[in-house]
Amino acid sequence: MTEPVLAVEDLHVWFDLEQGGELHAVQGVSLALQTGERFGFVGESGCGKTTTILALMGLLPSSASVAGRVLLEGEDILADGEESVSPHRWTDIAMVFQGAMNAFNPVKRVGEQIAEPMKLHEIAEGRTARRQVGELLERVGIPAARASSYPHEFSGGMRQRAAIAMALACKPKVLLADEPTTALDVMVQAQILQLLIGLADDFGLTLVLVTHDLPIVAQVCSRAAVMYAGEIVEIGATDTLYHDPRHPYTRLLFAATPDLYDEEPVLSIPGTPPRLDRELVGCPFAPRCDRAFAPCDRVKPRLVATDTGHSAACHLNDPALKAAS
Amino acid sequence: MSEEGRPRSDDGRPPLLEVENLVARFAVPRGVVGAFRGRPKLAVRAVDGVSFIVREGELLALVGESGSGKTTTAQSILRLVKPEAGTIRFRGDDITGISGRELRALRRHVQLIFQDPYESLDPRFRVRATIEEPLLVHGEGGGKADRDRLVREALERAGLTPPELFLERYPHELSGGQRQRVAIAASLALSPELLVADEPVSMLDVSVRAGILSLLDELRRSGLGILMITHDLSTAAHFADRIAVMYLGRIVEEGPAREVVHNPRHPYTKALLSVVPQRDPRRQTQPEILRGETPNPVNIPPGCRFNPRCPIAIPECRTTDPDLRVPAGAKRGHQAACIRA
Amino acid sequence: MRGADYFLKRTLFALVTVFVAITLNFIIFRATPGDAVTGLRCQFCTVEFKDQLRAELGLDKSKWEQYVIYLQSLAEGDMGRSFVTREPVVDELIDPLLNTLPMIALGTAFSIVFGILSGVVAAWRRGTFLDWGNLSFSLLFYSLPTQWLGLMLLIVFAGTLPASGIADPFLAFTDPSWWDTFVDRLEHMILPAATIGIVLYGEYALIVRSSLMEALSEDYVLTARAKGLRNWAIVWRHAFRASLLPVATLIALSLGYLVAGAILVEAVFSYPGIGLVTYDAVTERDYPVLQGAFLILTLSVVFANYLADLLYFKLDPRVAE
Amino acid sequence: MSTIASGPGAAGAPTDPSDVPGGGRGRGGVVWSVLRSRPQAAIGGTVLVLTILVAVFAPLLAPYGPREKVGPPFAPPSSAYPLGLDDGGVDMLSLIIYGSRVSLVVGFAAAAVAMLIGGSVGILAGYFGGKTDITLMRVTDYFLVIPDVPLMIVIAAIWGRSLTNIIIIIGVIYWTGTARIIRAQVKSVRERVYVRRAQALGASDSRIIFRHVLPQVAPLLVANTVLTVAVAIFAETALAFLGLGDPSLISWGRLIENAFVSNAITVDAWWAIAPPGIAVAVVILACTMLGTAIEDALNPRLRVGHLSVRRFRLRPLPAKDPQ
Repeated sequence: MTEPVLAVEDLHVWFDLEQGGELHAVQGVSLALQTGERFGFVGESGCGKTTTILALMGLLPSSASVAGRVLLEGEDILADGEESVSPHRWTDIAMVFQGAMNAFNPVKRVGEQIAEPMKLHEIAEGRTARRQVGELLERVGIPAARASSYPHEFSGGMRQRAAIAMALACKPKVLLADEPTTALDVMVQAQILQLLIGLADDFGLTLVLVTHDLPIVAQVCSRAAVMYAGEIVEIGATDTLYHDPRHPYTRLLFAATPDLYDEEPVLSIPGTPPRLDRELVGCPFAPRCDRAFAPCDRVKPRLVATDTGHSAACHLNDPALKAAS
Repeated sequence: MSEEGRPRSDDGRPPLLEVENLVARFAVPRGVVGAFRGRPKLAVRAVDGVSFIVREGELLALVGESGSGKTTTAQSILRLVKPEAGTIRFRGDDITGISGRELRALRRHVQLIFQDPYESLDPRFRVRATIEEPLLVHGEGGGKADRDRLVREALERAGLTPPELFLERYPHELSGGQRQRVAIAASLALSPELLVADEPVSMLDVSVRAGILSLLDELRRSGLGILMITHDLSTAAHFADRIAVMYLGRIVEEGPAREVVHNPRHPYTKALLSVVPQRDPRRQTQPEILRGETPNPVNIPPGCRFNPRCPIAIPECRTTDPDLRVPAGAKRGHQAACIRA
Repeated sequence: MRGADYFLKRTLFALVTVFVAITLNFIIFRATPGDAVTGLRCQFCTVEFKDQLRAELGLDKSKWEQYVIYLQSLAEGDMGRSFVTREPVVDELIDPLLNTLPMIALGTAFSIVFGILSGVVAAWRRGTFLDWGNLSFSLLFYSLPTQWLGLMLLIVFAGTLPASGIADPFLAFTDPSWWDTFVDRLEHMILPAATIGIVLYGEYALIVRSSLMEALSEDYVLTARAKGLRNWAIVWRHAFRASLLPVATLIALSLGYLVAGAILVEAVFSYPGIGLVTYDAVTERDYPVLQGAFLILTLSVVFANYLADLLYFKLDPRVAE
Repeated sequence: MSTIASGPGAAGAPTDPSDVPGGGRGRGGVVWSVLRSRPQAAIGGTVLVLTILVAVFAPLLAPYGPREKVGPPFAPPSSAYPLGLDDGGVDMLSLIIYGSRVSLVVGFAAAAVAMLIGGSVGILAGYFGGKTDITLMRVTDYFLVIPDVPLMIVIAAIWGRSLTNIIIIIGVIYWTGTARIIRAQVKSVRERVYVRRAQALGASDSRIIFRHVLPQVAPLLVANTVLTVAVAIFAETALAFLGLGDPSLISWGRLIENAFVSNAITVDAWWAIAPPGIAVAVVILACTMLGTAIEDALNPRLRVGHLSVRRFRLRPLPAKDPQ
């Protein structure tokens, strides 16, 4: 295996709470991404997926503290905090934000905002920059002449396309996309997803897609991580995750997602996720799990490789524990 | 959902809500200069001739993209928007033009469930007050004790048991799913006959959606008619008896859920179905992606409104505005508005 | 096209406001108990004089006729004559207005420049000691009664700067150079301008701070950070530009205050501007002058607001929608 | 609303109901909770309460009477008269204590008038929208553009200078800000789903206004009224300074005027000028601090900052639990 383009080792994020105390939003996330890979983060709201990818770019507010390493081609970009991460922003890792409606400054022209990072990172200036902006817009399906439009003159879908063009301005290696299609219509969603897949293939981009929508990950990504309560509970090929899940949460999450042609009953998962502002004991999913057994309340399962070639954090995969109960 | 419990035919059950040729428009402001220059008055034709029926014990899903007019249709039924033309009948009575007392009476029987459970409850009202409100507004429920009983019953019907656990709580003390259940309980307090649910689960986490949808399904079984507005075809396929697909203010295809999903007849429905992502990574569908976005409902194309984006359009489509009809070889009750279907 | 619409609407609004102000001006002054002449106070205000005035003002005619006459004479630039000096009101007002403008401009320029600067710094360094200190000072200045601040400055700078008037009366005898006259005028302007400037400074700094803080919480600021922009570039190139919108509106609205400030400040420093004329007219119950001054002050605020509307159009591309 | 979730709770994460402490946004506790949680508000509130107490118990607190000549004109501060004497030989401290009464009465009463007018206009315009809104807002805009102090001067000069007149004049002029802010808030509340739900339910407009809308805008109305108190006190000093105050009453504004007219400056009697101004400034400062603190607390936007000089911190990895 070649060296991963982006590796995360034991990433933790805490937020100071206004009323005192702190919230352990990301609790030891590790993963490695290969060049050109399309990887997905799935989970419900509050599971820490967005915080995780914001942490990769050091885009956390001042109330956050971070531990762990983020290795970009072997270099720890979080080693010196803001200082060490800022040179890599947009040139190596770029991002498409959730709700592109607000990702653009309403009082500046779209083209200007796409060209801004080019100028900043000394990639192109003046006429060259304008030409490149035009090319990028055409590539995402917007006429180059629209560069002089203001964001409010674009439809939702176009704004999202423009946000993608902006993310590609400095030819990054890794593209993070946070819920890029939420609030868009199905047809526009399909257009955007197709565009992202095409771009990842054409430019050899590593695409990290964050979404709460399992079918999107299933259709777009080859590998994915399922997050719950700030940790990865299962990670591996999307195919295996669907056909042979080794964590009850993954299985139940798929079962809760209606499918167009599958007529099996859709089931909800009872209970709510645990609060992250206090120490968790045992498996965080145990209270909602349909197969929890003796050790789950006390012992926290680690993320270990399973026989299917992926990893899950569940005691059910430990034959010794299972036998003992 | 299992096959059995669904009424597959539309016979026998009396119609609850009949909508015929409903039209709703909003004027587009043209400004001082525009008026001065004699610029034509424009209107958004949000709903442009929509007809459908919801029967007792039936869940009809109105599916469409934003701007298709599905929400305006729902609001017209509750008369939150004034329809410009067409008739709406509830239990056979024409309710299109009613006002005052009659309208208040109608609002007892037809209840709306909103999309956003984080916003649809007054943050200052305890659960009890929220569910009591409809009773107080309509002067129902008699004395305090009676109201208390009705509130508890509504909570239980909405699956919030035991009621004591929830009665004195504020919305911010509840999870999203619980809030949506409280909203549903409040709509049930007046024992309505028709529920209009506008995207009832799209703001909720996946893990609790099924619970809310199953609750609606139970209510349907108990005899309520439900009109569900949604953009999610998968949800509609699982929980609806019938699906009506809307495009630019018009229903372009309508029929039993299973038929519409498995044997779509209208090219728009086909395209829409083909782009719905599926859970199974191995089942890669060949998405038939339409170019561009839904056009502005101010400029509805002449002829078939779908023709500029239609992959199978023929010259005739540019002139003929097709009506809903049963295509050849289709099952009973399945209609599409396409001359090529 | 949409822009033309906006332009037309704002112009219409300004014109209607002018008309409303003129009418209000008429109504208020005719709604006096007794009539405008009754309360007149001056040495030579005998009963005969007052009756003569009444006839001159047409107070014996019907209100409607009076209104028409009022509008007609206003259209001809005639605001009547001062009760006290018997000079035309217009002549009484023009010179003072020309005296006031540079003084107010100096004070406003000071407050806008420093208010914006310190507001930006405070928002940017939000939550730091710098922000805290800035906030306290702005709040404090904002809370000081204008006339009182003027008096305090008078006490503090009593020996250093001229305390009243607009020019040194003895300077004229020395055949001053252009430069000497300029310096003299400036020296007389400093204290009143500083009083206005300090009070407005507090207000502007507070407005800029909160408006910028709001802009800094917008999502595009996060985008700008992700793009690798340095903090100052984000503040300057993205947030500041967007935050100028509410600031422009609020500054325009605070012009009403400027007028009030001018009256109080000119009274304190006996600065012969339109404010002092107003003050004197109030004391002497010289209604024609008061009426004229009120109209001019209102028109200047309406005009400034109109300019702000046009500026807003320049600043915000969305405004035409 | 910010759509990028960058902090805890930003995405409206479901919370475990059993863990959330009661109260919170329950019955109208916003103002109270702001007072408790923000030192700025607590200081402002305390100062205001103390000033009100001083005004109420003025006869008990003041060492001398408000018109009592106790020494030579402009006697400087001494142990007997900590703030010195004015031009009539009256004790400044006593004057300040008595003056608080009129200043506060004008401030609060005028603010109440403004709140009534502005609140009603704002609620009607915001709730009913359409033509009602356009008409009311036009009127508000005209009022907003016409310079306030000259208008007050003119009205006061013509209508006479009794306390009631002054209160009404100030109240009638300063309702515009409240009306605009309340209207904006009501407009947004009206679009809230729970209001639309109540409408769909068939609830009457008055029920919706009083049960849903008013409680929601009440804290903002309070904040605004507190800010208007400051403006009203300010206006009173301006009117009094221009000789348009009620001549029979002592207020802080009148004291400043009196010092100016009696040429306290030429005799360097700073003690006759400084104290009333400071008293005004302190009360205005208190109102501003309290008012803006409530406003800030109601504006969730100001709490998220994507940019800060302080950055996220790095910390060592937590120790692994032994397993």
